[in-house]
Amino acid sequence: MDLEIERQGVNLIVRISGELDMHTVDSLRNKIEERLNEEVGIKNMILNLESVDFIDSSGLGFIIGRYKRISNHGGELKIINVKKSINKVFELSGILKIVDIFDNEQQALKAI
Amino acid sequence: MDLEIERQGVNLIVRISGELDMHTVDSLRNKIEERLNEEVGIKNMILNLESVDFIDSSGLGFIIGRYKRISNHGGELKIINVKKSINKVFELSGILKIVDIFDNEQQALKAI
Amino acid sequence: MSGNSAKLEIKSVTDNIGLARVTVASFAAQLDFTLSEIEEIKVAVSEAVSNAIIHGYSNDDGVITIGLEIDDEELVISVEDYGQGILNIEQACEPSYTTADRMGLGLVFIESFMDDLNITSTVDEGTQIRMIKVPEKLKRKAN
Amino acid sequence: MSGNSAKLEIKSVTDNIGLARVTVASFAAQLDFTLSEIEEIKVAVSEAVSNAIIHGYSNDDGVITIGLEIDDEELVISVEDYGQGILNIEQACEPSYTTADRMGLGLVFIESFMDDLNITSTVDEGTQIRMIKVPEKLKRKAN
Ligand SMILES: Nc1ncnc2c1ncn2[C@@H]1O[C@H](COP(=O)(O)OP(=O)(O)O)[C@@H](O)[C@H]1O
Ligand SMILES: Nc1ncnc2c1ncn2[C@@H]1O[C@H](COP(=O)(O)OP(=O)(O)O)[C@@H](O)[C@H]1O
Repeated sequence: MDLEIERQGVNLIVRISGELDMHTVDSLRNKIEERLNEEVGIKNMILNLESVDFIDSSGLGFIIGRYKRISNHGGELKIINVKKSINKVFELSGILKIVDIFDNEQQALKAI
Repeated sequence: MDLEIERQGVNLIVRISGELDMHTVDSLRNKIEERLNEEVGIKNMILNLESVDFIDSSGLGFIIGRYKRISNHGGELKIINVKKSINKVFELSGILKIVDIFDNEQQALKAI
Repeated sequence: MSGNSAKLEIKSVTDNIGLARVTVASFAAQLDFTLSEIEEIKVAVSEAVSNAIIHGYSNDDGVITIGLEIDDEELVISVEDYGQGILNIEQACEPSYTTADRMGLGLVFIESFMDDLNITSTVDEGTQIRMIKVPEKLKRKAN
Repeated sequence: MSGNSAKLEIKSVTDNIGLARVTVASFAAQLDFTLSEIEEIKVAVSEAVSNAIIHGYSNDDGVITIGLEIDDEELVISVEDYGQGILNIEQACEPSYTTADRMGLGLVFIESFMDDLNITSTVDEGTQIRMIKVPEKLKRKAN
Protein backbone atom coordinates (compact mmCIF):
# COMPACT_ATOMS: atom_id res chain seq x y z
CA MET A 1 0.00 0.00 0.00
CA ASP A 2 1.51 3.24 -1.18
CA LEU A 3 0.35 6.83 -0.95
CA GLU A 4 1.30 10.01 -2.80
CA ILE A 5 -0.26 13.32 -1.85
CA GLU A 6 0.04 16.48 -3.93
CA ARG A 7 -1.46 19.90 -3.31
CA GLN A 8 -2.79 21.92 -6.25
CA GLY A 9 -4.23 25.19 -4.97
CA VAL A 10 -7.19 24.39 -2.73
CA ASN A 11 -7.26 20.79 -3.98
CA LEU A 12 -5.52 17.80 -2.47
CA ILE A 13 -4.76 15.05 -4.97
CA VAL A 14 -4.36 11.68 -3.28
CA ARG A 15 -2.90 8.81 -5.32
CA ILE A 16 -3.25 5.39 -3.74
CA SER A 17 -1.75 2.13 -4.92
CA GLY A 18 -2.30 -1.41 -3.66
CA GLU A 19 -5.30 -2.96 -1.98
CA LEU A 20 -7.97 -1.11 -0.02
CA ASP A 21 -9.20 -3.30 2.83
CA MET A 22 -9.59 -3.23 6.62
CA HIS A 23 -5.86 -3.80 7.01
CA THR A 24 -4.63 -0.98 4.81
CA VAL A 25 -7.19 1.79 5.37
CA ASP A 26 -6.06 2.65 8.91
CA SER A 27 -2.65 3.95 7.95
CA LEU A 28 -4.04 5.61 4.80
CA ARG A 29 -6.64 7.48 6.84
CA ASN A 30 -4.04 8.60 9.38
CA LYS A 31 -1.65 9.88 6.72
CA ILE A 32 -4.36 11.80 4.89
CA GLU A 33 -5.78 13.32 8.08
CA GLU A 34 -2.27 14.34 9.12
CA ARG A 35 -1.73 16.13 5.83
CA LEU A 36 -5.16 17.82 6.00
CA ASN A 37 -4.30 19.11 9.47
CA GLU A 38 -0.89 20.40 8.36
CA GLU A 39 -2.02 22.24 5.25
CA VAL A 40 -4.10 25.40 5.56
CA GLY A 41 -6.81 26.18 3.01
CA ILE A 42 -7.47 22.78 1.45
CA LYS A 43 -11.05 22.55 0.28
CA ASN A 44 -11.47 19.65 -2.14
CA MET A 45 -10.01 16.17 -2.51
CA ILE A 46 -9.38 14.07 -5.60
CA LEU A 47 -8.83 10.37 -4.95
CA ASN A 48 -6.84 8.77 -7.77
CA LEU A 49 -7.49 5.01 -7.67
CA GLU A 50 -5.53 4.16 -10.84
CA SER A 51 -3.26 1.74 -8.98
CA VAL A 52 -5.84 0.27 -6.62
CA ASP A 53 -6.49 -3.29 -7.69
CA PHE A 54 -8.72 -4.41 -4.86
CA ILE A 55 -11.42 -2.80 -2.77
CA ASP A 56 -14.05 -4.20 -0.40
CA SER A 57 -16.66 -2.60 1.87
CA SER A 58 -13.98 -1.51 4.36
CA GLY A 59 -12.23 0.31 1.53
CA LEU A 60 -15.51 1.96 0.55
CA GLY A 61 -16.01 2.95 4.20
CA PHE A 62 -12.66 4.71 4.04
CA ILE A 63 -13.74 6.67 0.94
CA ILE A 64 -17.09 7.61 2.50
CA GLY A 65 -15.21 8.76 5.58
CA ARG A 66 -13.04 11.12 3.48
CA TYR A 67 -16.18 12.28 1.65
CA LYS A 68 -17.89 13.20 4.92
CA ARG A 69 -14.84 15.00 6.26
CA ILE A 70 -14.45 17.07 3.10
CA SER A 71 -18.11 17.87 2.53
CA ASN A 72 -18.60 18.82 6.20
CA HIS A 73 -16.13 21.60 5.49
CA GLY A 74 -17.97 22.66 2.33
CA GLY A 75 -15.60 20.96 -0.10
CA GLU A 76 -16.03 18.34 -2.80
CA LEU A 77 -14.58 14.85 -3.18
CA LYS A 78 -14.06 13.32 -6.62
CA ILE A 79 -12.83 9.86 -7.52
CA ILE A 80 -10.84 9.16 -10.68
CA ASN A 81 -9.42 6.21 -12.58
CA VAL A 82 -11.48 3.36 -11.19
CA LYS A 83 -10.24 0.10 -12.70
CA LYS A 84 -12.80 -2.13 -14.34
CA SER A 85 -11.99 -4.97 -11.97
CA ILE A 86 -13.06 -2.96 -8.91
CA ASN A 87 -15.90 -1.04 -10.53
CA LYS A 88 -18.63 -3.51 -9.62
CA VAL A 89 -18.09 -2.83 -5.91
CA PHE A 90 -18.72 0.88 -6.53
CA GLU A 91 -21.84 0.21 -8.55
CA LEU A 92 -23.36 -2.18 -6.02
CA SER A 93 -22.64 0.03 -3.03
CA GLY A 94 -24.73 3.04 -4.03
CA ILE A 95 -21.72 5.28 -3.37
CA LEU A 96 -22.08 6.65 -6.92
CA LYS A 97 -25.21 8.50 -5.80
CA ILE A 98 -23.09 10.78 -3.65
CA VAL A 99 -19.60 10.71 -5.13
CA ASP A 100 -18.79 11.32 -8.81
CA ILE A 101 -16.25 9.27 -10.73
CA PHE A 102 -14.13 10.85 -13.48
CA ASP A 103 -11.62 9.56 -16.00
CA ASN A 104 -8.68 11.77 -15.06
CA GLU A 105 -7.46 14.54 -12.77
CA GLN A 106 -8.14 17.36 -15.26
CA GLN A 107 -11.78 16.38 -15.72
CA ALA A 108 -12.30 16.09 -11.98
CA LEU A 109 -10.68 19.48 -11.35
CA LYS A 110 -12.85 21.07 -14.03
CA ALA A 111 -16.00 19.66 -12.41
CA ILE A 112 -15.23 21.13 -8.99
CA MET B 1 1.22 -23.12 -18.26
CA ASP B 2 1.38 -22.43 -21.98
CA LEU B 3 3.43 -23.94 -24.77
CA GLU B 4 4.34 -22.79 -28.28
CA ILE B 5 6.35 -25.02 -30.58
CA GLU B 6 7.91 -23.84 -33.85
CA ARG B 7 10.04 -25.77 -36.29
CA GLN B 8 12.98 -24.04 -37.99
CA GLY B 9 14.77 -26.52 -40.26
CA VAL B 10 16.21 -29.28 -38.08
CA ASN B 11 15.60 -27.23 -34.93
CA LEU B 12 12.55 -27.27 -32.69
CA ILE B 13 12.01 -24.04 -30.81
CA VAL B 14 9.94 -24.56 -27.67
CA ARG B 15 8.57 -21.50 -25.88
CA ILE B 16 7.18 -22.15 -22.41
CA SER B 17 5.32 -19.75 -20.18
CA GLY B 18 4.18 -20.16 -16.59
CA GLU B 19 5.63 -22.22 -13.76
CA LEU B 20 7.76 -25.33 -14.15
CA ASP B 21 7.01 -27.74 -11.32
CA MET B 22 5.89 -31.34 -10.75
CA HIS B 23 2.32 -30.36 -11.62
CA THR B 24 3.02 -28.71 -14.96
CA VAL B 25 5.88 -30.77 -16.42
CA ASP B 26 3.79 -33.86 -17.20
CA SER B 27 1.64 -32.24 -19.84
CA LEU B 28 4.59 -30.26 -21.23
CA ARG B 29 6.62 -33.43 -21.64
CA ASN B 30 3.74 -35.20 -23.37
CA LYS B 31 3.11 -32.37 -25.80
CA ILE B 32 6.78 -32.06 -26.73
CA GLU B 33 7.24 -35.81 -27.15
CA GLU B 34 4.13 -35.94 -29.32
CA ARG B 35 5.52 -33.23 -31.59
CA LEU B 36 8.95 -34.90 -31.76
CA ASN B 37 7.27 -38.13 -32.83
CA GLU B 38 5.17 -36.38 -35.47
CA GLU B 39 7.94 -34.37 -37.09
CA VAL B 40 10.61 -36.13 -39.13
CA GLY B 41 14.20 -34.90 -39.12
CA ILE B 42 14.29 -32.77 -35.98
CA LYS B 43 17.78 -32.75 -34.50
CA ASN B 44 18.16 -29.93 -31.99
CA MET B 45 15.94 -28.22 -29.45
CA ILE B 46 15.94 -24.66 -28.16
CA LEU B 47 14.04 -24.09 -24.93
CA ASN B 48 12.91 -20.49 -24.59
CA LEU B 49 12.24 -19.79 -20.91
CA GLU B 50 11.53 -16.06 -21.30
CA SER B 51 8.07 -16.40 -19.74
CA VAL B 52 8.91 -19.00 -17.10
CA ASP B 53 8.80 -17.30 -13.74
CA PHE B 54 9.23 -20.29 -11.48
CA ILE B 55 11.27 -23.47 -11.62
CA ASP B 56 12.18 -26.07 -9.02
CA SER B 57 14.05 -29.39 -9.18
CA SER B 58 11.11 -31.11 -10.89
CA GLY B 59 11.28 -28.45 -13.60
CA LEU B 60 15.02 -29.03 -13.95
CA GLY B 61 14.34 -32.76 -14.20
CA PHE B 62 12.06 -32.02 -17.13
CA ILE B 63 14.83 -30.07 -18.89
CA ILE B 64 17.41 -32.79 -18.24
CA GLY B 65 14.95 -35.30 -19.64
CA ARG B 66 14.64 -33.32 -22.88
CA TYR B 67 18.43 -32.94 -22.97
CA LYS B 68 18.91 -36.72 -22.72
CA ARG B 69 16.31 -37.44 -25.38
CA ILE B 70 17.88 -34.96 -27.83
CA SER B 71 21.53 -35.83 -27.21
CA ASN B 72 20.81 -39.57 -27.40
CA HIS B 73 19.84 -38.86 -31.00
CA GLY B 74 23.00 -36.82 -31.62
CA GLY B 75 21.36 -33.41 -31.31
CA GLU B 76 21.96 -30.41 -29.10
CA LEU B 77 19.74 -28.70 -26.54
CA LYS B 78 20.15 -25.01 -25.77
CA ILE B 79 18.35 -22.88 -23.23
CA ILE B 80 17.62 -19.20 -23.77
CA ASN B 81 16.20 -16.24 -21.87
CA VAL B 82 16.55 -17.42 -18.29
CA LYS B 83 15.03 -14.80 -15.99
CA LYS B 84 17.19 -13.52 -13.18
CA SER B 85 14.67 -14.69 -10.60
CA ILE B 86 15.02 -18.33 -11.61
CA ASN B 87 18.72 -18.27 -12.47
CA LYS B 88 19.94 -19.30 -9.03
CA VAL B 89 18.25 -22.69 -9.39
CA PHE B 90 20.22 -23.30 -12.60
CA GLU B 91 23.50 -22.25 -11.03
CA LEU B 92 23.07 -24.42 -7.95
CA SER B 93 21.98 -27.49 -9.86
CA GLY B 94 25.12 -28.06 -11.91
CA ILE B 95 22.99 -28.27 -15.05
CA LEU B 96 25.10 -25.50 -16.62
CA LYS B 97 27.95 -27.98 -16.94
CA ILE B 98 26.00 -29.89 -19.57
CA VAL B 99 23.53 -27.40 -21.06
CA ASP B 100 24.46 -23.95 -22.39
CA ILE B 101 22.36 -20.86 -21.77
CA PHE B 102 22.10 -18.10 -24.38
CA ASP B 103 20.51 -14.67 -24.49
CA ASN B 104 18.29 -15.18 -27.53
CA GLU B 105 17.23 -17.60 -30.27
CA GLN B 106 19.67 -16.28 -32.88
CA GLN B 107 22.70 -16.77 -30.61
CA ALA B 108 21.58 -20.26 -29.68
CA LEU B 109 21.01 -21.21 -33.33
CA LYS B 110 24.44 -19.86 -34.26
CA ALA B 111 26.07 -21.98 -31.54
CA ILE B 112 24.55 -25.25 -32.76
CA MET C 1 -9.87 -30.71 -10.84
CA SER C 2 -12.88 -32.21 -9.10
CA GLY C 3 -12.80 -33.30 -5.47
CA ASN C 4 -9.89 -31.19 -4.29
CA SER C 5 -10.01 -29.53 -0.89
CA ALA C 6 -7.84 -27.41 1.38
CA LYS C 7 -8.08 -25.62 4.71
CA LEU C 8 -6.44 -22.43 5.87
CA GLU C 9 -6.28 -21.51 9.54
CA ILE C 10 -5.29 -17.96 10.40
CA LYS C 11 -5.06 -15.74 13.44
CA SER C 12 -7.71 -13.03 13.62
CA VAL C 13 -5.44 -10.14 12.70
CA THR C 14 -6.00 -7.83 9.76
CA ASP C 15 -2.57 -8.75 8.30
CA ASN C 16 -4.13 -12.07 7.30
CA ILE C 17 -7.05 -10.74 5.26
CA GLY C 18 -4.85 -10.43 2.17
CA LEU C 19 -3.40 -13.88 2.83
CA ALA C 20 -6.90 -15.36 2.86
CA ARG C 21 -7.77 -13.64 -0.41
CA VAL C 22 -4.62 -14.82 -2.16
CA THR C 23 -5.00 -18.41 -0.98
CA VAL C 24 -8.65 -18.62 -1.99
CA ALA C 25 -7.98 -17.00 -5.38
CA SER C 26 -5.18 -19.48 -6.07
CA PHE C 27 -7.39 -22.43 -5.10
CA ALA C 28 -10.30 -21.08 -7.16
CA ALA C 29 -8.06 -20.85 -10.23
CA GLN C 30 -8.37 -24.63 -10.59
CA LEU C 31 -11.89 -24.07 -11.83
CA ASP C 32 -12.78 -22.24 -15.03
CA PHE C 33 -13.53 -18.84 -13.45
CA THR C 34 -13.03 -15.60 -15.36
CA LEU C 35 -10.74 -12.96 -13.85
CA SER C 36 -13.77 -10.90 -12.93
CA GLU C 37 -15.33 -13.87 -11.12
CA ILE C 38 -12.08 -14.37 -9.19
CA GLU C 39 -12.28 -10.70 -8.16
CA GLU C 40 -15.81 -11.27 -6.86
CA ILE C 41 -14.67 -14.29 -4.86
CA LYS C 42 -11.87 -12.19 -3.35
CA VAL C 43 -14.32 -9.52 -2.23
CA ALA C 44 -16.59 -12.14 -0.62
CA VAL C 45 -13.68 -13.71 1.27
CA SER C 46 -12.38 -10.32 2.33
CA GLU C 47 -15.78 -9.41 3.79
CA ALA C 48 -16.23 -12.71 5.63
CA VAL C 49 -12.74 -12.67 7.15
CA SER C 50 -13.01 -8.98 8.09
CA ASN C 51 -16.34 -9.72 9.81
CA ALA C 52 -14.81 -12.59 11.78
CA ILE C 53 -12.00 -10.30 12.97
CA ILE C 54 -14.02 -7.21 13.81
CA HIS C 55 -17.43 -8.61 14.78
CA GLY C 56 -16.72 -12.24 15.74
CA TYR C 57 -13.66 -11.48 17.87
CA SER C 58 -14.06 -7.69 18.35
CA ASN C 59 -10.41 -7.37 17.29
CA ASP C 60 -9.26 -9.77 20.04
CA ASP C 61 -7.19 -12.92 19.56
CA GLY C 62 -8.93 -15.78 17.83
CA VAL C 63 -8.65 -18.35 15.08
CA ILE C 64 -10.45 -18.22 11.74
CA THR C 65 -10.80 -21.34 9.61
CA ILE C 66 -11.27 -21.08 5.88
CA GLY C 67 -12.45 -24.27 4.22
CA LEU C 68 -12.06 -24.71 0.47
CA GLU C 69 -13.67 -27.42 -1.56
CA ILE C 70 -14.33 -28.24 -5.16
CA ASP C 71 -17.57 -30.14 -5.32
CA ASP C 72 -18.73 -31.17 -8.78
CA GLU C 73 -17.19 -28.09 -10.46
CA GLU C 74 -18.58 -25.80 -7.77
CA LEU C 75 -16.36 -23.82 -5.42
CA VAL C 76 -17.48 -24.11 -1.81
CA ILE C 77 -15.88 -21.71 0.67
CA SER C 78 -16.56 -21.63 4.38
CA VAL C 79 -15.28 -18.99 6.79
CA GLU C 80 -15.67 -19.88 10.44
CA ASP C 81 -14.95 -18.06 13.68
CA TYR C 82 -15.46 -19.14 17.29
CA GLY C 83 -16.41 -15.69 18.53
CA GLN C 84 -19.49 -13.90 19.74
CA GLY C 85 -21.97 -15.07 17.11
CA ILE C 86 -24.90 -13.27 15.48
CA LEU C 87 -28.15 -12.75 17.40
CA ASN C 88 -30.37 -12.08 14.38
CA ILE C 89 -29.02 -13.35 11.07
CA GLU C 90 -31.86 -11.93 8.98
CA GLN C 91 -31.29 -8.46 10.37
CA ALA C 92 -27.50 -8.80 9.86
CA CYS C 93 -28.08 -9.41 6.17
CA GLU C 94 -30.06 -6.19 5.64
CA PRO C 95 -28.25 -3.53 3.60
CA SER C 96 -26.73 -0.82 5.80
CA TYR C 97 -27.31 -2.78 9.00
CA THR C 98 -24.17 -2.63 11.11
CA THR C 99 -23.35 -2.91 14.81
CA ALA C 100 -19.90 -1.38 14.41
CA ASP C 101 -20.33 1.93 12.59
CA ARG C 102 -19.28 0.37 9.31
CA MET C 103 -20.91 0.29 5.89
CA GLY C 104 -23.25 -2.63 6.56
CA LEU C 105 -22.46 -3.90 3.06
CA GLY C 106 -20.29 -6.94 3.74
CA LEU C 107 -23.02 -9.57 3.71
CA VAL C 108 -24.79 -7.76 0.86
CA PHE C 109 -21.62 -8.04 -1.24
CA ILE C 110 -21.25 -11.73 -0.41
CA GLU C 111 -24.85 -12.38 -1.44
CA SER C 112 -24.44 -10.50 -4.74
CA PHE C 113 -21.06 -11.92 -5.68
CA MET C 114 -21.62 -15.56 -4.78
CA ASP C 115 -24.28 -17.96 -6.06
CA ASP C 116 -25.26 -19.18 -2.63
CA LEU C 117 -24.77 -17.94 0.93
CA ASN C 118 -25.60 -19.82 4.09
CA ILE C 119 -24.98 -18.46 7.58
CA THR C 120 -25.10 -20.51 10.76
CA SER C 121 -24.35 -18.82 14.05
CA THR C 122 -24.72 -19.43 17.76
CA VAL C 123 -24.33 -16.59 20.23
CA ASP C 124 -21.07 -16.95 22.21
CA GLU C 125 -20.01 -19.92 20.09
CA GLY C 126 -19.31 -18.44 16.70
CA THR C 127 -20.35 -18.04 13.11
CA GLN C 128 -19.94 -20.05 9.94
CA ILE C 129 -20.41 -18.47 6.54
CA ARG C 130 -20.73 -20.98 3.71
CA MET C 131 -20.70 -19.65 0.18
CA ILE C 132 -20.79 -21.30 -3.22
CA LYS C 133 -19.74 -20.03 -6.62
CA VAL C 134 -20.16 -21.77 -9.97
CA PRO C 135 -18.19 -20.62 -13.01
CA GLU C 136 -20.36 -18.57 -15.39
CA LYS C 137 -19.04 -20.61 -18.33
CA LEU C 138 -20.42 -23.76 -16.74
CA LYS C 139 -23.82 -22.22 -16.06
CA ARG C 140 -24.09 -21.22 -19.70
CA LYS C 141 -23.25 -24.72 -20.82
CA ALA C 142 -25.97 -26.13 -18.58
CA ASN C 143 -28.67 -24.04 -20.27
CA MET D 1 4.31 -8.30 12.17
CA SER D 2 5.75 -10.43 14.97
CA GLY D 3 3.91 -13.43 16.39
CA ASN D 4 1.60 -14.12 13.48
CA SER D 5 0.91 -17.70 12.42
CA ALA D 6 -1.19 -19.65 9.95
CA LYS D 7 -1.73 -23.22 8.84
CA LEU D 8 -2.60 -24.60 5.44
CA GLU D 9 -3.87 -28.15 5.01
CA ILE D 10 -3.94 -29.56 1.49
CA LYS D 11 -4.63 -32.83 -0.23
CA SER D 12 -1.57 -34.56 -1.65
CA VAL D 13 -2.25 -33.75 -5.28
CA THR D 14 0.11 -31.86 -7.54
CA ASP D 15 -2.57 -29.20 -8.23
CA ASN D 16 -1.88 -27.91 -4.73
CA ILE D 17 1.86 -27.32 -5.07
CA GLY D 18 1.26 -23.89 -6.59
CA LEU D 19 -1.34 -23.12 -3.93
CA ALA D 20 1.21 -23.86 -1.21
CA ARG D 21 3.80 -21.60 -2.86
CA VAL D 22 1.37 -18.71 -3.25
CA THR D 23 0.11 -18.95 0.34
CA VAL D 24 3.59 -19.14 1.82
CA ALA D 25 4.85 -16.26 -0.34
CA SER D 26 1.92 -14.09 0.73
CA PHE D 27 2.51 -14.91 4.40
CA ALA D 28 6.27 -14.30 4.05
CA ALA D 29 5.61 -10.86 2.57
CA GLN D 30 4.80 -9.63 6.09
CA LEU D 31 8.52 -9.76 6.81
CA ASP D 32 11.11 -7.60 5.08
CA PHE D 33 12.22 -10.16 2.48
CA THR D 34 13.55 -9.12 -0.92
CA LEU D 35 11.81 -10.47 -4.02
CA SER D 36 14.72 -12.81 -4.61
CA GLU D 37 14.43 -14.19 -1.06
CA ILE D 38 10.71 -14.76 -1.63
CA GLU D 39 11.65 -16.73 -4.77
CA GLU D 40 14.02 -18.89 -2.71
CA ILE D 41 11.28 -19.57 -0.15
CA LYS D 42 8.93 -20.60 -2.95
CA VAL D 43 11.46 -23.11 -4.30
CA ALA D 44 11.96 -24.60 -0.83
CA VAL D 45 8.20 -24.99 -0.28
CA SER D 46 7.74 -26.43 -3.74
CA GLU D 47 10.40 -29.08 -3.06
CA ALA D 48 9.04 -30.03 0.36
CA VAL D 49 5.43 -30.33 -0.84
CA SER D 50 6.47 -32.25 -3.98
CA ASN D 51 8.43 -34.67 -1.80
CA ALA D 52 5.45 -35.22 0.47
CA ILE D 53 3.27 -36.02 -2.55
CA ILE D 54 5.65 -38.23 -4.46
CA HIS D 55 7.78 -39.84 -1.74
CA GLY D 56 5.65 -39.51 1.41
CA TYR D 57 2.42 -40.69 -0.20
CA SER D 58 3.76 -42.28 -3.43
CA ASN D 59 1.11 -40.23 -5.30
CA ASP D 60 -1.69 -41.75 -3.20
CA ASP D 61 -4.29 -39.82 -1.19
CA GLY D 62 -3.01 -38.05 1.89
CA VAL D 63 -2.97 -34.78 3.76
CA ILE D 64 -0.09 -32.32 3.91
CA THR D 65 0.06 -29.68 6.63
CA ILE D 66 2.01 -26.50 6.09
CA GLY D 67 2.69 -24.52 9.24
CA LEU D 68 3.66 -20.85 9.01
CA GLU D 69 4.99 -18.80 11.86
CA ILE D 70 6.71 -15.51 12.39
CA ASP D 71 8.96 -15.90 15.37
CA ASP D 72 10.98 -12.85 16.32
CA GLU D 73 11.29 -11.63 12.70
CA GLU D 74 12.16 -15.14 11.51
CA LEU D 75 9.96 -17.08 9.13
CA VAL D 76 9.42 -20.66 10.31
CA ILE D 77 7.83 -23.04 7.80
CA SER D 78 6.99 -26.66 8.45
CA VAL D 79 5.78 -29.14 5.87
CA GLU D 80 4.41 -32.36 7.29
CA ASP D 81 3.10 -35.58 5.78
CA TYR D 82 1.79 -38.73 7.43
CA GLY D 83 3.20 -41.07 4.81
CA GLN D 84 5.97 -43.61 4.52
CA GLY D 85 8.77 -41.69 6.22
CA ILE D 86 12.51 -41.61 5.51
CA LEU D 87 14.75 -44.50 6.53
CA ASN D 88 18.06 -42.66 6.41
CA ILE D 89 17.79 -38.87 6.63
CA GLU D 90 21.51 -38.24 6.18
CA GLN D 91 21.55 -40.21 2.95
CA ALA D 92 18.37 -38.50 1.73
CA CYS D 93 20.12 -35.13 2.04
CA GLU D 94 23.05 -36.12 -0.19
CA PRO D 95 23.11 -34.39 -3.58
CA SER D 96 21.79 -36.64 -6.38
CA TYR D 97 20.43 -39.23 -3.95
CA THR D 98 16.95 -40.21 -5.05
CA THR D 99 14.70 -43.22 -4.64
CA ALA D 100 12.37 -42.18 -7.44
CA ASP D 101 14.48 -41.54 -10.52
CA ARG D 102 14.37 -37.79 -9.93
CA MET D 103 17.08 -35.16 -9.65
CA GLY D 104 17.92 -35.75 -5.99
CA LEU D 105 18.22 -31.99 -5.58
CA GLY D 106 15.10 -31.09 -3.57
CA LEU D 107 16.64 -31.25 -0.10
CA VAL D 108 19.86 -29.67 -1.43
CA PHE D 109 17.85 -26.68 -2.68
CA ILE D 110 16.04 -26.36 0.64
CA GLU D 111 19.35 -26.40 2.51
CA SER D 112 20.88 -23.76 0.22
CA PHE D 113 17.89 -21.45 0.08
CA MET D 114 16.86 -21.51 3.72
CA ASP D 115 18.90 -20.55 6.79
CA ASP D 116 18.01 -23.66 8.73
CA LEU D 117 16.60 -27.08 7.87
CA ASN D 118 15.48 -29.71 10.30
CA ILE D 119 14.03 -33.08 9.27
CA THR D 120 12.25 -35.47 11.58
CA SER D 121 10.85 -38.67 10.18
CA THR D 122 9.53 -42.00 11.35
CA VAL D 123 9.12 -44.88 8.92
CA ASP D 124 5.42 -45.56 8.23
CA GLU D 125 4.39 -42.53 10.27
CA GLY D 126 5.57 -39.60 8.21
CA THR D 127 8.00 -36.76 7.79
CA GLN D 128 8.25 -33.21 9.05
CA ILE D 129 10.49 -30.68 7.35
CA ARG D 130 11.07 -27.55 9.41
CA MET D 131 12.84 -24.66 7.74
CA ILE D 132 13.73 -21.16 8.83
CA LYS D 133 14.55 -18.05 6.84
CA VAL D 134 15.67 -14.68 8.17
CA PRO D 135 15.51 -11.57 5.97
CA GLU D 136 18.97 -10.62 4.66
CA LYS D 137 18.32 -7.00 5.62
CA LEU D 138 17.88 -8.07 9.23
CA LYS D 139 21.05 -10.14 9.25
CA ARG D 140 23.04 -7.17 7.99
CA LYS D 141 21.62 -4.96 10.72
CA ALA D 142 22.64 -7.50 13.34
CA ASN D 143 26.29 -7.32 12.26
N1 LIG E 1 -18.62 -13.21 11.95
C1 LIG E 1 -19.50 -12.42 12.60
N2 LIG E 1 -19.64 -12.48 13.95
C2 LIG E 1 -20.52 -11.71 14.60
N3 LIG E 1 -21.33 -10.79 13.99
C3 LIG E 1 -21.24 -10.68 12.64
C4 LIG E 1 -20.35 -11.47 11.89
N4 LIG E 1 -20.51 -11.14 10.59
C5 LIG E 1 -21.46 -10.18 10.55
N5 LIG E 1 -21.91 -9.90 11.78
C6 LIG E 1 -22.97 -8.93 12.14
O1 LIG E 1 -23.67 -8.57 10.96
C7 LIG E 1 -23.62 -7.16 10.75
C8 LIG E 1 -23.61 -6.85 9.27
O2 LIG E 1 -22.43 -7.35 8.67
P1 LIG E 1 -21.92 -6.72 7.31
O3 LIG E 1 -23.05 -6.76 6.33
O4 LIG E 1 -20.69 -7.44 6.89
O5 LIG E 1 -21.62 -5.21 7.63
P2 LIG E 1 -20.48 -4.49 8.50
O6 LIG E 1 -19.31 -5.41 8.65
O7 LIG E 1 -20.15 -3.28 7.70
O8 LIG E 1 -21.08 -4.14 9.82
C9 LIG E 1 -22.38 -6.72 11.49
O9 LIG E 1 -22.40 -5.36 11.82
C10 LIG E 1 -22.40 -7.63 12.70
O10 LIG E 1 -23.30 -7.16 13.69
N1 LIG F 1 8.48 -36.41 2.58
C1 LIG F 1 9.24 -37.49 2.28
N2 LIG F 1 8.80 -38.74 2.57
C2 LIG F 1 9.55 -39.83 2.26
N3 LIG F 1 10.76 -39.77 1.68
C3 LIG F 1 11.27 -38.55 1.38
C4 LIG F 1 10.54 -37.34 1.66
N4 LIG F 1 11.30 -36.31 1.24
C5 LIG F 1 12.44 -36.82 0.75
N5 LIG F 1 12.44 -38.18 0.81
C6 LIG F 1 13.52 -39.09 0.37
O1 LIG F 1 14.69 -38.34 0.18
C7 LIG F 1 15.17 -38.50 -1.18
C8 LIG F 1 15.87 -37.24 -1.64
O2 LIG F 1 14.92 -36.18 -1.71
P1 LIG F 1 15.21 -34.93 -2.65
O3 LIG F 1 16.56 -34.39 -2.31
O4 LIG F 1 14.09 -33.99 -2.53
O5 LIG F 1 15.31 -35.54 -4.11
P2 LIG F 1 14.21 -36.16 -5.10
O6 LIG F 1 12.85 -35.67 -4.70
O7 LIG F 1 14.62 -35.63 -6.44
O8 LIG F 1 14.31 -37.65 -5.00
C9 LIG F 1 13.95 -38.88 -1.95
O9 LIG F 1 14.27 -39.55 -3.15
C10 LIG F 1 13.21 -39.76 -0.95
O10 LIG F 1 13.76 -41.05 -0.92
